[in-house]
Amino acid sequence: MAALLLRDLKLSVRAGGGALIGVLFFITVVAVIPFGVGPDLNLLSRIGPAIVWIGALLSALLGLDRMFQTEREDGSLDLMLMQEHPLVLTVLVKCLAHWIGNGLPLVIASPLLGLFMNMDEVAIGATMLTLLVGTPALTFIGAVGAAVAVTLPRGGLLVSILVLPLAVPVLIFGVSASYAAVEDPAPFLPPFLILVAITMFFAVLGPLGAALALRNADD
Amino acid sequence: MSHTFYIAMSYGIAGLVSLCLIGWVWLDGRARRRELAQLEAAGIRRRSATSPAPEGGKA
Amino acid sequence: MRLIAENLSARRGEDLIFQGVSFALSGGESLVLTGKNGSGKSTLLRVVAGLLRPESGTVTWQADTGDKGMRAAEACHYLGHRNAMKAELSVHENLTFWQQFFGHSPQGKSLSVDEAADAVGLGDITHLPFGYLSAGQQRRMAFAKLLVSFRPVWILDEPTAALDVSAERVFTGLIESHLRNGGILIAATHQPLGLKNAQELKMAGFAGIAEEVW
Amino acid sequence: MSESLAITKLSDLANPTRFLGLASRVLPWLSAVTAILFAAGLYLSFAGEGDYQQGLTVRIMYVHVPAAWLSMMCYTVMALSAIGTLVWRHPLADVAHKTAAPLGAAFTLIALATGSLWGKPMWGTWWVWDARLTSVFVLFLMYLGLIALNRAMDDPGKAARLCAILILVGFVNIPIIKFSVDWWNTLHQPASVIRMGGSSIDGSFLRPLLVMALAFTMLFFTLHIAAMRNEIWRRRVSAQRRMAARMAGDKPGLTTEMST
Repeated sequence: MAALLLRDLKLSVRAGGGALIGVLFFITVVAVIPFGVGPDLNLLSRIGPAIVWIGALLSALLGLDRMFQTEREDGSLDLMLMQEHPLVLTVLVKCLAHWIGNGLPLVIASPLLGLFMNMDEVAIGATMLTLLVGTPALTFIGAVGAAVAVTLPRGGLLVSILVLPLAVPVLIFGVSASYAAVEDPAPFLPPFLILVAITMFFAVLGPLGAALALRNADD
Repeated sequence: MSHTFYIAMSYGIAGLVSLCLIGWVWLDGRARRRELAQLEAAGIRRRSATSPAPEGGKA
Repeated sequence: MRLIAENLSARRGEDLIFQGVSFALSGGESLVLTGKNGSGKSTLLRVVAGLLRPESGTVTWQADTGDKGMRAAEACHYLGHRNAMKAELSVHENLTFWQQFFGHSPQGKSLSVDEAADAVGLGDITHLPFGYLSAGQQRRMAFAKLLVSFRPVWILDEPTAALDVSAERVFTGLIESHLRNGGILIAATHQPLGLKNAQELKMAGFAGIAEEVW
Repeated sequence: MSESLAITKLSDLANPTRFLGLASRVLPWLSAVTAILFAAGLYLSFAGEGDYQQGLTVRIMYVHVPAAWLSMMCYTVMALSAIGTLVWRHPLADVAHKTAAPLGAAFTLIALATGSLWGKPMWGTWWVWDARLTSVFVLFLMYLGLIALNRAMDDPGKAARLCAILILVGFVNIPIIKFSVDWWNTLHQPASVIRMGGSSIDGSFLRPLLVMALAFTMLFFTLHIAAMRNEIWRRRVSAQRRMAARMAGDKPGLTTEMST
């Protein structure tokens, strides 16, 4: 298992394709918003966390369909299906590797974009924390979409359509937690803890669904 | 406030969508029966259909 | 140890590709599948490798160590048309990954990465990224993957396709040594592998629509 | 409901031919019952007088609430069929949840349209982000996703199994989505939203509502069984076409000899 994680990390660093595109897309999406909304600073700071979160959600969805596609194209997916390691564990490790390769760069890039949206330090900190906890949930639930779309010729777009409704709760609690940190009436902890709970739940549901889908997807 | 407009609109939309559904199902059924008839005419029957009298789903 | 398949039938899409296939292989025996393209050779191999759920019938593995409950697939190596290697990683990294991922089974002898590379005649270029190798060299490296971690059963899907004569001779040598020390082989191939007492199974291909599902 | 009866006696419905026979017999009766129920429902809903507070618009509720219930029920039927596909690998279950998806999407569309039409006189805007309406909208997206996935794959058997997995994953997520939308709604919306329908209705409104709900349910089952029958025919046609192609392939090329 550790070998799989190390190999995937080496791959994502060396191939570098997926991770870079995800972060670039994230930066362009968020940087483009002020052109539309206008440079009015306090408006930007009010919608800042929401825009950063929506940008992170979209770029996380973007990189999802490559998760199992490369494995299937070069045939190593077949070998992984055959081993005595439980497939759910293999999928969990792949999700982790995919998150480190795609999700973490988003979290690291979010403070920079927080400055773009004129957010103060507390807001940037809160958004970063909620992203750190929320993006794994997107990867886990996205794994089900990726596994289902692995046999489709152009499955990429379909994955985001399938996964978006399931990712709505993550977005809702992520944004409300980061707002709660800024405005004092709403407490920060409840939405944040619910977000953590959702991530945990998806950490179980995602790999289970994805493993079942991979078992059934062989042609 | 002319409520009747909104009531008419909502029943209209509900009726329209239901009629579209009923129409789609009905036309789809007719098209499939026509295809089955064509295949029947071309002499391609289901293996079990060849022995007993060839049955077709009559609606 | 014995690999037993009883009354296997499998379906590709909606059509039944083969029915009632049974065979039993014990140590040192081999089964060669012949037949034209699309006759179900690959499908049967994937069913034995546990990648495809058969329509009916079972594949059971009786290890002489008697540990029950081991899926047949766990005792098999599967070499398909694709090489299952990452082009960006070097050959050495690829092979060490597969060695760790397969884990070493207690029975037979697993070669180290360099020994396996030497066995296929490409010992000196293991540091090169896999993408730089030619098709023949990549195929040899894929074959070396079978040597780095011992598995009693080898399932090969046209191993010698698009290979030159020297590579073929290397492969048949390795296969024979595998059979000599008690391994089992199931191969689908067009050219004869020149194996002596190999059972042969002619695949006829399409065996009728899945009985009246629709 | 006849649909759950059909699912419980799974074994004898095993082969689609018997289902076709059953469907052909049941469909005329079902459509007749649906027509009668709709006539009664429409008469009842227009005979009653308007609500003292909402005026005549309460009549929109007679369409909106049943459609919303139905979109939920349709997803439950699809989840049941999905279990049938994955656990018992029943070919009829594949057909059931593939044909139910468009119906569910259509009824959810009715629920959304009538909901926004009800919102206009009440709150002055076409679309109000009310908790219930929003979760029905997310459900609508899930239906569209499932239809897109089902149409994107050519091998019906594999498509059905993958769709079944997605249906079940979605089904598990519905309570989470419902909870998160309610939370999000109370966060941004003042709690003064008038409760849309629900059990706090007195008798005079309940009767037409129930009759309309029953009418919609019967409509759903009639359409579902008819759509399943069409799907079985479609698969039978494609199976026979494949057989025809194969039979043509095996015969020796007579025409070539004549031409040389």
